[in-house]
Amino acid sequence: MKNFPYIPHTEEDIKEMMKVIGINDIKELYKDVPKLFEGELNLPSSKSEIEVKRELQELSKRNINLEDYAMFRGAGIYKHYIPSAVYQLATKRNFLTAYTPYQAEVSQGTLQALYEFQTAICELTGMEVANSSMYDGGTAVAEAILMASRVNKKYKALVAKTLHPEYIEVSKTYTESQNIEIELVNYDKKTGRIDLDDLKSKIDDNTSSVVISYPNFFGIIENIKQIKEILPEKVLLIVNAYPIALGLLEAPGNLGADIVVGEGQSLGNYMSFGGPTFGFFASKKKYIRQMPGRIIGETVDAEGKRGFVMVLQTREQHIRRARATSNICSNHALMAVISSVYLSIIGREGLKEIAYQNYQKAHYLARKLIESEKFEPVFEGEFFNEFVIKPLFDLNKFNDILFEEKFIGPINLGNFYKEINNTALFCVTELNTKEEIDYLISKVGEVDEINL
Amino acid sequence: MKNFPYIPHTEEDIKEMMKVIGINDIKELYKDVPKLFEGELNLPSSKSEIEVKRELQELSKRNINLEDYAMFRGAGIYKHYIPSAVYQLATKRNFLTAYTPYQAEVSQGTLQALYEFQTAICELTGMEVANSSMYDGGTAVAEAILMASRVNKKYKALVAKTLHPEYIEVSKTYTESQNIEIELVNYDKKTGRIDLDDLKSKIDDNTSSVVISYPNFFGIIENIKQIKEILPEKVLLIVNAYPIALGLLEAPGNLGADIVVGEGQSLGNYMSFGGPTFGFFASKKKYIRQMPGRIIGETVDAEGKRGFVMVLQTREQHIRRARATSNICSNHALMAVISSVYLSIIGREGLKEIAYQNYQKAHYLARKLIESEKFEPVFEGEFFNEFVIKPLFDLNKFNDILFEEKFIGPINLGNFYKEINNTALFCVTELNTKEEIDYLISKVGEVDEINL
Amino acid sequence: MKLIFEKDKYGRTAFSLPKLDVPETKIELEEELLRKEDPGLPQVHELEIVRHYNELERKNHSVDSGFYPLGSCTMKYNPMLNEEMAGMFNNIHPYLDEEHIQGALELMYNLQKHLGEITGMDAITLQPAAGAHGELTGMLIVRKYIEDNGYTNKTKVILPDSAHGTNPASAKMAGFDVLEVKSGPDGRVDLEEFKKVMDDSVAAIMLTNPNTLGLFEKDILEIAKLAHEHHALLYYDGANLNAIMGKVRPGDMGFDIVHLNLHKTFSTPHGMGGPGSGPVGVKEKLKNYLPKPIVDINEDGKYFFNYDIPKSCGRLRTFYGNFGVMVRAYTYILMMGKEGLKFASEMAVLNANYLRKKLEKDFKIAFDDVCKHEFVIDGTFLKEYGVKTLDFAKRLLDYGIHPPTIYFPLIVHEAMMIEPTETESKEELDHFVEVMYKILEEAKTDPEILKEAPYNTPVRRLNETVANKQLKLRG
Amino acid sequence: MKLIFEKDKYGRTAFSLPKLDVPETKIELEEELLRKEDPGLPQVHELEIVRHYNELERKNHSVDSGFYPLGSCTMKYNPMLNEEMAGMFNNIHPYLDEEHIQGALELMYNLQKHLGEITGMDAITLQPAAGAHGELTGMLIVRKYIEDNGYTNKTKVILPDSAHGTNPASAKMAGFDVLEVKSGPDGRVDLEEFKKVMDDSVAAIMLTNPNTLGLFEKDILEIAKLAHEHHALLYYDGANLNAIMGKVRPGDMGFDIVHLNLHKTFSTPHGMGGPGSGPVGVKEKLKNYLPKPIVDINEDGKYFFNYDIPKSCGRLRTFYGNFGVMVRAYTYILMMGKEGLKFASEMAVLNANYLRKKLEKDFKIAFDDVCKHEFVIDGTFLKEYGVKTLDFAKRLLDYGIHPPTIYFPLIVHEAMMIEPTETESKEELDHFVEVMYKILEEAKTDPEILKEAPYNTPVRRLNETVANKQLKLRG
Repeated sequence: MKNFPYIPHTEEDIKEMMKVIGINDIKELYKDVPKLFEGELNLPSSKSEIEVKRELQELSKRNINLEDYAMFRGAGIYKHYIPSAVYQLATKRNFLTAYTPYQAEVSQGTLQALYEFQTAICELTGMEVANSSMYDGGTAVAEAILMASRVNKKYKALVAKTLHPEYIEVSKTYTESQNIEIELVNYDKKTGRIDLDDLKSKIDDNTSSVVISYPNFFGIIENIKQIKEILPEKVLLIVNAYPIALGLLEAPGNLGADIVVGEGQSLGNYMSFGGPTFGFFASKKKYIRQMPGRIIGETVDAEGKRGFVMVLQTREQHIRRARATSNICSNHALMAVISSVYLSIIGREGLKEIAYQNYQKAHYLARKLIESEKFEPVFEGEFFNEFVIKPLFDLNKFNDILFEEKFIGPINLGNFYKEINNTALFCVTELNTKEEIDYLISKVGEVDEINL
Repeated sequence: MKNFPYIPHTEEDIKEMMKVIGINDIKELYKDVPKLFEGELNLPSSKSEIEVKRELQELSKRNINLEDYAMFRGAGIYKHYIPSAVYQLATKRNFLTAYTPYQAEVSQGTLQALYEFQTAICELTGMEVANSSMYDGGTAVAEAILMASRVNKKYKALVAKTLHPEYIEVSKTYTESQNIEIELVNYDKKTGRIDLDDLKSKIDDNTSSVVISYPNFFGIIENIKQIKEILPEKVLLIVNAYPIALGLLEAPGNLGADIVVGEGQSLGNYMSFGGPTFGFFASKKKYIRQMPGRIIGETVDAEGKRGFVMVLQTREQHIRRARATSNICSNHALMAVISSVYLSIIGREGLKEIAYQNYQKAHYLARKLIESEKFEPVFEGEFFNEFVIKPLFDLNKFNDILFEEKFIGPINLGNFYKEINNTALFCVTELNTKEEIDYLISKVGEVDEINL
Repeated sequence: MKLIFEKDKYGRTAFSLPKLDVPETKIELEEELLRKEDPGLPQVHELEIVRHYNELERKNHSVDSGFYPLGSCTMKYNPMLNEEMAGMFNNIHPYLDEEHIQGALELMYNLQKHLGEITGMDAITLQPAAGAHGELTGMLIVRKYIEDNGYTNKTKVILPDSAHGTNPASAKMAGFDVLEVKSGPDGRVDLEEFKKVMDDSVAAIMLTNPNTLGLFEKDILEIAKLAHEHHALLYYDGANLNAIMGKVRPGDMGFDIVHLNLHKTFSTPHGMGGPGSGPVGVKEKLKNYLPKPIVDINEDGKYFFNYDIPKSCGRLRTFYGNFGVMVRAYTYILMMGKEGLKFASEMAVLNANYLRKKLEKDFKIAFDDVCKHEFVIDGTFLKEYGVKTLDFAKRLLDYGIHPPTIYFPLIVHEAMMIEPTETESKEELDHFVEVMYKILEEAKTDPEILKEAPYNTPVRRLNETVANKQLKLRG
Repeated sequence: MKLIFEKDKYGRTAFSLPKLDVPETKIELEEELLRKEDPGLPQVHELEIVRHYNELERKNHSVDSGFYPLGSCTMKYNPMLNEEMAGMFNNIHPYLDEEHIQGALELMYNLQKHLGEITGMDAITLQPAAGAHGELTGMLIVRKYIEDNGYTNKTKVILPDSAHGTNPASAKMAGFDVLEVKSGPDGRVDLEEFKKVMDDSVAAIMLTNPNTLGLFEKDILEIAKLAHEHHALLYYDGANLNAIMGKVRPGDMGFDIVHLNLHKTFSTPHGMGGPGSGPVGVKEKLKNYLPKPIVDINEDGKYFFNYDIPKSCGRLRTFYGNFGVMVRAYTYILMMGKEGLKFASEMAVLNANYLRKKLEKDFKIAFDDVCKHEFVIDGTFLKEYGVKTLDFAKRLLDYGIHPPTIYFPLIVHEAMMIEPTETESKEELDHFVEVMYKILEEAKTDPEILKEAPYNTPVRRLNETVANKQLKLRG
């Protein structure tokens, strides 16, 4: 009999166990199963660790390793610095191999860590309550739209066209079958912010929520306060925030947001090809019973000692079934804890400093690109660490040149907005050195010679 | 005040603490220290994690990464497969950041792990007792020589010239100041084994021990039994064993060895540029009180429950001071535990299979090299996974060619033995694939054309 | 234990950043958009954080720390190799040019193929982030199928009353009315009941097979036939796939759509509640409704994201799914191979039946019959000793064993749903049996022990009522 | 808890290996040299091993789990970054061509230079594997120096009675006679006593400064002068260097040889008892006696191993030292920088004096004076309550605190040697003080509590007598 490292059964074991069950052959355990599949699965045969490792190493080598590249691309997933302690702490095996804390008494590690996560998210967003994570930023936005409709029983969401295009797609997918309408709101061609007139004109009695990004997909910082001011009372303002920016920008909660969601990857998570990351989800406390997902609360044990449990489970599927606030069950707890460790490490001063450096470095690059006279500004609105800028040459070809120098250039906005082609969305973080930025600019300087 | 991530003191803390002590300035704590050094250390200034990481990455890139190389070099440090679980388990932080188990009640993790290590070493070597590790193979041999002299009060060690040349150097360094003489014993030019006649002729009344390697530095398997048979009763036979080989070769303890030591790196430890690795040290039980290093024993707690403690501490320096068996204090416990995890994972079948594959693959290469007629055999003695072979061309140049192909060729024995120049010591392990071996042979086939 | 926020002290830090190396510019922004008050993140030194999480970690039960027979969750061992392999793929940005990430794409492509083979499905999307997310995806595919085929009257989804709670919730999210059919006296779908409700208004039937009682739906072929006669689709909840790999495939049983849980069947760690991964497989006829993009290969052997799915149900999340989880699952599949996966299922079923047999003497097994990967104890008999399943479960904690899933499935009162998985040894199972009988004995002789349990845990029994009343949700 | 060997079961495995891919040959070897009986290694599956070490790990106190004021061991925080950086240097074989390992060599070269600067020494060897190994290296250098200079009558090494036990043991191993001088009433070397024994037969004086009582040897310059007048060498045991970095350097005080403990002062983890690393620094005049090889740089900027040390004391171990430990220490030095190292020493001394002051009210401090990084409690006063320092220490375990070093130094009866290190916060120190007073109160009111302690540990007090009597040394 072949032995598998992950399966303990010896021939002896199997014999003894079959005897207890009263069978002579494992097949008897499947006698009620129709004989529909008699052959072997068309899969490779079992391999050894060495072979599997070699195979995965081979695959891994067919990807570039971004550790070695200067990165000027963001658009939803960001290369930020991850302190060394983050993964070493958050992925300890007794976190990693535990599941949902159904048995709170032996899950206080998980529960307290997630409770601390909720606390950090409230602090960042300026909201009163937060859940313990969603799958990602996109589904967090979609669920926020659904939640708003549950709150105010209205069924139209006005979504800024400058929400991440994939978030718009996800929102449409989530809402279509629930008869919630998604209407897009234009951006102001001059500032790049939401077009307030367009927004005003689209608000009607059925409007449930307005969704904006902070900063938006162009990197431009929306004025949440101004937007809030034009919304009727019942309309909920949903803000999709880039959490790193919240070290510099006023908390959405202090500017009138009702629900604040976002993609949490930038908070200490690997880029991981876009997943797993996590979504965060916060709101005013009065909406808590309409909030999707798991929520941790403080309590006491039989001896009065502090402890934590999952609360408001009556909103969830295993009790409420079809009437649950959402079907989300497994969430992205591990990623939430990763970000919680990250936020504890960087602390309040760290977040401020990171945000400040992101801002300054991005503005330095933008300034230099304009000065090069090879780029033209596109929007006047203030940006955080991403900005839109139009090259006077072929962007894709320029990116190919950069790639040879181990630089990942900006995305081409034309991939997302048909009306804006050959336009760059640059991203700069605390990891981009001045040296890198200056080198990039020197490459811009060579553009004429290489004739793009 | 600049804050350091590893130092918690705030300005406030420092003030309060100085107040308790009754000082106004930290300098007062150094008032009894002569003012000999007033300036600043000539060192770089404090850096951030990002900067340090970049600097180390830079250094790391200036080393080749052996993951990417086919390895045919051993000579004391071996590239064996390390199962994925080994380091993940053995370097858990509560192992890593604990020290010597002085307080046994809160060190049962360490103590049981080391007790299991001792058990595994006894099983491998066929000896009755083992300590919980030495620094490396070289110091283990040196300490074994000293121990033998403590046992039989004789002061000459006959050391096979085929002991690893660096071990011989270490042994000389350790023994010289203690007036123990090291005399080298020749190898048989035909077999590569120890020259029994030379050995016999060198044994005298003052001979304390005979030291051989199993297999020896040429990879050749010594006949321990034959050697033991010619030794006078009081002379201790010290065997330096390559533990992987013990999956195939009879345990030295069953062939007459009195002390068995060796380098443990091959048991699941990284090559790590040669350190840290660890030495293992086993002997007959009757010599236990002369054994250097820490030894763990089983006991019971106040309630009769099994537990483990350090034993025979009266041999050690903190009690016995100048009369201790050795000055070794900190050992290489972590590496011992790494190897203990390794041995648990591979288990008895795994060790056998690894040893068998090492043997077979090495013999396949040797055969093919001879068949190529570009190499000549050197010794007739049977080898394990290393062998000596003489190329009919310039070995160093050939190694340069191999290097270009991402192969690390054999060491040149001439670096260690003046009488043997331009001779290769090849090493093959379970990690060398047939494909690699065949490719190497094909390169040998091209030797004529490239004219070395 | 203090919260990390309660360890905050002004002036401490665990962080360092290089000095800003570019010339600074004044921040041009409306005053109201500049942060006034810093977010109240903790200011602590690195050692404090290290100790904090060290202490927290020690308070968790996990697969690594002990037996975890949580029914329907497949808490099998999460191999160390998975983690090491995943570590090689962390640094990939989702918007890199495809030519720079051929390895990642090939891995996804292979995984799609392997999962298709294991389930007997023709096409796979790896996009869904979790099982429930896969269910929603599946239901939205149903929706597109209906629309595309003009089945305007199809508004209902049928599922058994033993179904996972996420099934009705997901069907509802996709806009369907949910109809629960009662299970029959043998714990399976009652075919007669089913026939009564099966009509042309049914869009889909959601089943898990073996079902949550661990029983194989013996009438599956008949159900499939009926469904397809009415142009309804048969949906397979893959939560219980661990029982049947290499033995029978959902696709062969007549299922049209399948979701999988990589974090259950394919050994990826559960991460305290996620990330999971819930790929969805469909039959050829539904291929065009899959979410965008899927990974494809062109004639030059280059892998690419195929967005050309004109009837697609849309996009369920950003990017391409939980890639990190996929790497782990792929590693596992390579390690196990076809023989290993089949053997895993067989041993999972052997373990469950062994436990069932060992326990059936004094524990009432609901629908006691040859089970697959799990079975359910009906705990109502405990009432005679004045204790509940909850008390029994809490007492298990004192013995270092994670309790089974309790109070589910809903059709069994005081249920305890036990899924040992194949990675547990006979010795571990015997120990569990021993503890079960010991606790039963305690229930009989001194039930107060159970009611006050647990005792040996980091905290004693926690008060959920207080928690839900005070709703203290942040520190 | 069972040994892993006691979980052995025939047929289990946690291992897999590719099939042998070369044609097999018959093994040609004398029959007696072929293994007859397999080594009795455990046969277990991977999960069993994972749980085994998970359980073992939870039974360890560590720096990560709590306060660890083990005097003379400098149990400071071991930064996470150290581990990550070391991970980049695991895969280096010691016999690669130097041109292929320039990064590793440069790191060693830089570390040699930095350690030289910190200690005020002119040349450094990184070869020794631990502190005691460094001591032996130092003593062998002394030996070579003597021989080379024809000081044939120099046979003795002087050290204070407060010295670490390894000092006499190392001197002895190097063939010297050891002469202990009594400490004076102030806990320092008694200069008059010293003068009495100081003559031309003395080869070296081994000191640690601050000494093991945490006190600075105020007469150090005088001692150095006397030593050098007699052509004796002054040896510095670096165990206590953490008190004085950037404040005063051994080299400036007149020391000729220094060993360092990278695992103490430079934050590398102690690994349950090792690996450490014990570099040795010497003054110019002793450079030629260093072990071989050291790392050097040639005029082309290439780093190389310099074996050209004709008067070398030899080789102390294989290869080049504990390189993995060096990477960690180097990382730490870069992180801390010159300001940070100095600040670390200052805060280590601040912490020690703060504790000393807080405890001196009711605990008798041996030689109560401004201390450096540590101080010693004289526990004889506990006798009046019928308890010993050992009992007191065991009771500390119940509060989650690792006891100080006990019964050392030997010159203080019932000693408790407390070294908090700079990485502990004021809050942690205050908590320790509180616990110390609580236990003292227990000693006064109910000494039996201490005598039976500990209670809350994985095992109760362990019987050392039984252990040494039965000498059961393997499973």
